[in-house]
Amino acid sequence: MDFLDIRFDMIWNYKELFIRGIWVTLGLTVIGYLGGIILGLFLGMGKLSKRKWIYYPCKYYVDFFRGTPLLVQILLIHLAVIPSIFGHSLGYFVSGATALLLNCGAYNAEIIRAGIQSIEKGQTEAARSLGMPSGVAMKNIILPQAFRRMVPPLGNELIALLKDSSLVTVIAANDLLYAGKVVAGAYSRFWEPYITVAILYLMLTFVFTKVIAYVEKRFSNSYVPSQRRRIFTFGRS
Amino acid sequence: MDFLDIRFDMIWNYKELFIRGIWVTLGLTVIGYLGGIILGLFLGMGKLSKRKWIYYPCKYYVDFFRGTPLLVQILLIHLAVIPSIFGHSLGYFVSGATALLLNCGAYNAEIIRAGIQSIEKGQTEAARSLGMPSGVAMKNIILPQAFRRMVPPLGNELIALLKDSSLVTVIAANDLLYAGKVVAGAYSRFWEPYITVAILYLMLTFVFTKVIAYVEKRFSNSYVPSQRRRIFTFGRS
Amino acid sequence: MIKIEGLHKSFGQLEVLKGIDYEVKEKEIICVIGPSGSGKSTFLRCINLLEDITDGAVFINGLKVNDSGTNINEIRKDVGMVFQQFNLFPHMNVLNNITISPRKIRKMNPKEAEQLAVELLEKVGLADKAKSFPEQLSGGQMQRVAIARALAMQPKIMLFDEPTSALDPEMVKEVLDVMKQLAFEGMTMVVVTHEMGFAKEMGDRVLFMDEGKLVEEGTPDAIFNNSTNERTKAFLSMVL
Amino acid sequence: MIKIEGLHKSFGQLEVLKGIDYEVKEKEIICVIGPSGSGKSTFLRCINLLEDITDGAVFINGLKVNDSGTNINEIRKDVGMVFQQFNLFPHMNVLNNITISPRKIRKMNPKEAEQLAVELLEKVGLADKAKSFPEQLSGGQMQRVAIARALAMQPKIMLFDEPTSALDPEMVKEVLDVMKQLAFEGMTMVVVTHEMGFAKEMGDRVLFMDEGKLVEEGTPDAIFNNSTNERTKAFLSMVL
Amino acid sequence: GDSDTASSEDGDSADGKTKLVVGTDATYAPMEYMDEDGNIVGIDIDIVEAIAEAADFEVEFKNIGWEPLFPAVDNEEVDFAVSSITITDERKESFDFTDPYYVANQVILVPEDTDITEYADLEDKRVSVQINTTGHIVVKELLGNTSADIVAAETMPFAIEEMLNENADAAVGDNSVVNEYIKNNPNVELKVIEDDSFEKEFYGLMVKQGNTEVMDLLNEGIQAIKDSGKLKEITGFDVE
Ligand SMILES: Nc1ncnc2c1ncn2[C@@H]1O[C@H](COP(=O)(O)OP(=O)(O)OP(=O)(O)O)[C@@H](O)[C@H]1O
Ligand SMILES: Nc1ncnc2c1ncn2[C@@H]1O[C@H](COP(=O)(O)OP(=O)(O)OP(=O)(O)O)[C@@H](O)[C@H]1O
Ligand SMILES: [Mg+2]
Ligand SMILES: [Mg+2]
Repeated sequence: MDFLDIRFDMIWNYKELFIRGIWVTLGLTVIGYLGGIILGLFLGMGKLSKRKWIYYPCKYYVDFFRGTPLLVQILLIHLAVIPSIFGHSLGYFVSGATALLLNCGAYNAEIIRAGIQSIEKGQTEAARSLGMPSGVAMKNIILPQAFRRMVPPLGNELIALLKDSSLVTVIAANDLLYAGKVVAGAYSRFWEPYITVAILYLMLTFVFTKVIAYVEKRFSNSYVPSQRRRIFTFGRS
Repeated sequence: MDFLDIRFDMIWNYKELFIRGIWVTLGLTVIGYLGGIILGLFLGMGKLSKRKWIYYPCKYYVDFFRGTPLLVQILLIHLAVIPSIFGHSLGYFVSGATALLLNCGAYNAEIIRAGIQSIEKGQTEAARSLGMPSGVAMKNIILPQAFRRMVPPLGNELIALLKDSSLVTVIAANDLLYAGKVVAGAYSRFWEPYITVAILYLMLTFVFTKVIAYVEKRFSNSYVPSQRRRIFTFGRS
Repeated sequence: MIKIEGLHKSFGQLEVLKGIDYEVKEKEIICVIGPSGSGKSTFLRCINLLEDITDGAVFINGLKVNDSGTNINEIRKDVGMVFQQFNLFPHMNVLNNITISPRKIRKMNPKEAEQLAVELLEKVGLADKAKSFPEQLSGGQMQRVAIARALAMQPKIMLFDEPTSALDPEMVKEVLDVMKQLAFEGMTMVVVTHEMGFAKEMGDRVLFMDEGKLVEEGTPDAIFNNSTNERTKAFLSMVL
Repeated sequence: MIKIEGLHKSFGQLEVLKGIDYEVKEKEIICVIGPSGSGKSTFLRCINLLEDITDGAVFINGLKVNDSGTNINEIRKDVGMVFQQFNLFPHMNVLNNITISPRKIRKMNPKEAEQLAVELLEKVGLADKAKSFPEQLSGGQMQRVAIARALAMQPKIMLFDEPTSALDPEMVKEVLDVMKQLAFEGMTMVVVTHEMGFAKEMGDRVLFMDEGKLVEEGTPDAIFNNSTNERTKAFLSMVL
Repeated sequence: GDSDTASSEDGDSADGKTKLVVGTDATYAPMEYMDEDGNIVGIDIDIVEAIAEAADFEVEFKNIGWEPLFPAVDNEEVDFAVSSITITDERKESFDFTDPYYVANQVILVPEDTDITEYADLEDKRVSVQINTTGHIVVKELLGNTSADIVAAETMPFAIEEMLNENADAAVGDNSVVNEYIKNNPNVELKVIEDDSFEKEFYGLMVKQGNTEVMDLLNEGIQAIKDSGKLKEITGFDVE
């Protein structure tokens, strides 16, 4: 392949594939992430439970999903788990989103567990001594404080998930990397499509990083509202 | 596919592929990791440099490799970079190890940078005021202390790399996951091969986790040697 | 009002409370003194079950606290607690710190809860701090908010665990003054304290604890001036 | 021995040293006093270039320190420095703390370096601590090791930046005693200190700094007892 | 209709024609691949469309990927599969196949300067194939099931690239795909070796076992386009 003879026209010809790829990648990331936070919340709290029948399933779940490669999980879910449960595939998007969600949930569980554990015991005790049942104390007192400490690691997790979503390309999901693979296969040229894919991912991670930095700033330091800035201001402010 | 009719004999038939797969996975992980630590050391120190022509290349390198998916990097390196440089492929192992090494280097760079920065300024000042040139101070005073603080995150990175090494399967590397894929394809059965692969990865991560926990224990708390344990004792001790 | 029978508490192997019997009557001010590690905090925390009780029983208003049939959250509504470290909720302003449990637990409507909070803040002398956040307050102010917060549940009993020992000396008085006012209003109180002045002045009874046991109890005068117990005398000679 | 000419130092916009001229002669003990933030540490740190010099010059033994042609590491061999926070190397035992720079910089062989270290440890009264690690020492012991470590490079000048202010009171004396011994042996010393007793007793000259300027300098007697400068008097009335 | 669950019952289109969902792996130019607008096109696709027209049903193509294609048929996610699937005895154990509609044979693609002349020469060589295709199967027969000299790439273009990059000495694949590659890359110096030891292969449409309804419909269509010459028009040769 001649290094100097760069043909980005072939990217242009397939631009729709790339545009769809960006949407699929974003969709998988967002669904996997939001689902992963909800799942992680339950798993994380489960790992804090004193009841063994809650604790152990949560622990083994987290250990399994953190102990095996995401790629294996994607293949298992797409080719074995979903067909076994539903009798047929539900398509790459469902499989991909499910695998990312289940995986992300395991990582988020550890973040959420650590965040909850980082809140001083006195906060729970104060809440309980005011007569709050533990669920009420968790929801109103512990989680709002713990959430702040979770923001930075949850931000990292989002970036990681964005990049990991590229693995769904192995189950023929029409994500961003898949677009690159199709072009590479069609023209037997590799620099242009993969560099394009890399740049598009870089742009996505850049945007995500900026958003996360904003959110982190918003939730840093002080709880005093006057010291906080608004992230997005619409109209006059 | 019938869930209850499990046929692990087909795994047995392909056992050589799985055994080779374990070795390839381990080889890629170890080479990628050790190379990644050396590379990360240079990059991490480069990112601490005040000289812009050192700082910026290191920063952009790290940003690129942390901002794009490893899978894209593997494909780029195997199909574009190495053929462009050498005129031909050097095989999946070289491509895979290179990609893992370059990727791991970027992540380790951040760990190493943070570790070095975490050492109190007074240590450098004391060393410099004793007449040590900055290289000598870095090697004898800063790095040995920083290393201790890097052990936990570097341990996490090793586990992450072990799992990430499964991505080389897309360039037809004979790694552990590849063995699973070949069996799955040969029999059109998915539960057995992928569960086998998952269990083997779980075992590997388990072993790695234990080794890391030992190393962390060895390097935790105190510098006073009598309080430390030996990890491995050979013969009488 | 509070009845404690044969209270034992162990942390693992360590027996911290070794059989305590006591009865607190309505409107009494009980001051608990004793050396560090003697189990004073543990004693207080067993009363509202912040620590599981290993053996024995605690009754509040005749209800057994450590009974699986008892709804501990119901009992805690009647028992306010103030901690050494204040434990205000840092993510809520003073008003919300005070109104959160009336709203969530007593299902008070927000308007009513706010009115109650404003009254309580006036009582503790912090009417102007309703919109402040804990991090904007001094230690003494935080502790007074903590007292107001506990009062917002309209408890019948208040437990204080060294409420002034995390405070700078100049802030101790403002907190003790609030506690005195509460005492005058007839609140039943159990106060673990190192402030011997407060114990002498306000205590109806003083309990001296040592090594998990109730060594001596009596009026402040009996304990501080006329004790014949060697351990009590040794302790008092150190702290007075 | 040390000559300072028109020394200016700024951190960004903030001018911390506003033109200082001074000369330290051989075997002199110079004590630098002044209020917090007046620039004493910065002054000391400029001497061995731990801070870049914004303007002016520092000469040590006639060599200009802030000159691109000067090998600063060569100069630093002659200038020992002791910090407030000790800054011992926590990952090395006391012996290695002391021998590391002779071995690495003076290329002394390990045996020789160890012998030197043992001598120095005897001098600072810590011969039995050679194999201890910093975390096993008290503050006063750590500071004495730090002094021994600086002496191991056989410097001609020693700089001390408040060497006793991070110490518990009972340990101050053991460190000051070591410093006094050094002074008797004829070491040139520049000591930033809050220990006015040491300054009075040991100082050949006392420098009073305020707001980045050398306000007054003279013998201890002149500064402590006969100063006519208002700022000096105000400062001394506060600290004495 | 709901494209996720496919069957002839619920897949009827508005004008009453049966609509069948067809799975494929669109990475196998020229047989089936994605054009620049993301449409699935190719020789196989043309043939299926001709069959559909002849047998009067509608088709909707879904890109499933090669490996997932088999469970997709089994699970009735698709009604049948077209993807250059060779009819083999092994596959017939799990699936039903229509009458053959295409004849193919494996060919060996090698660099022009190679010493390989026939299939048997590959025995001590590295050979690239598309993973889990017929090419992979025939090479496994020669080199062994678990040979490390088989480079099994994700797609045929990638397998050829491995050979071009000298990661393999030869590539083995279907004649149609290999010929297409050579057509598109006239400058690349390669040659194609045909070998009689490769058995002729017949492509069939793959249907879930026992689904005679779809099977009959497809066979009817295939017969019709064979008779009408339409098939020859598309492929350029007859299938007996
Ligand atoms: N959660 C716990 N786990 C184990 N031991 C505990 C725990 N809480 C308290 N202890 C131990 O119980 C003993 C009594 O503690 P407690 O806090 O009740 O003492 P105290 O009288 O309140 O002391 P202080 O005046 O220092 O607050 C101590 O030895 C303490 O170490
Ligand atoms: N690295 C730095 N960056 C910015 N400002 C600094 C820095 N180091 C010192 N300063 C500022 O320079 C001024 C003088 O500091 P310096 O430490 O020299 O004072 P000092 O006389 O030693 O005070 P102290 O007695 O508290 O040690 C202070 O206002 C300080 O905040
Ligand atoms: Mg206590
Ligand atoms: Mg200073």
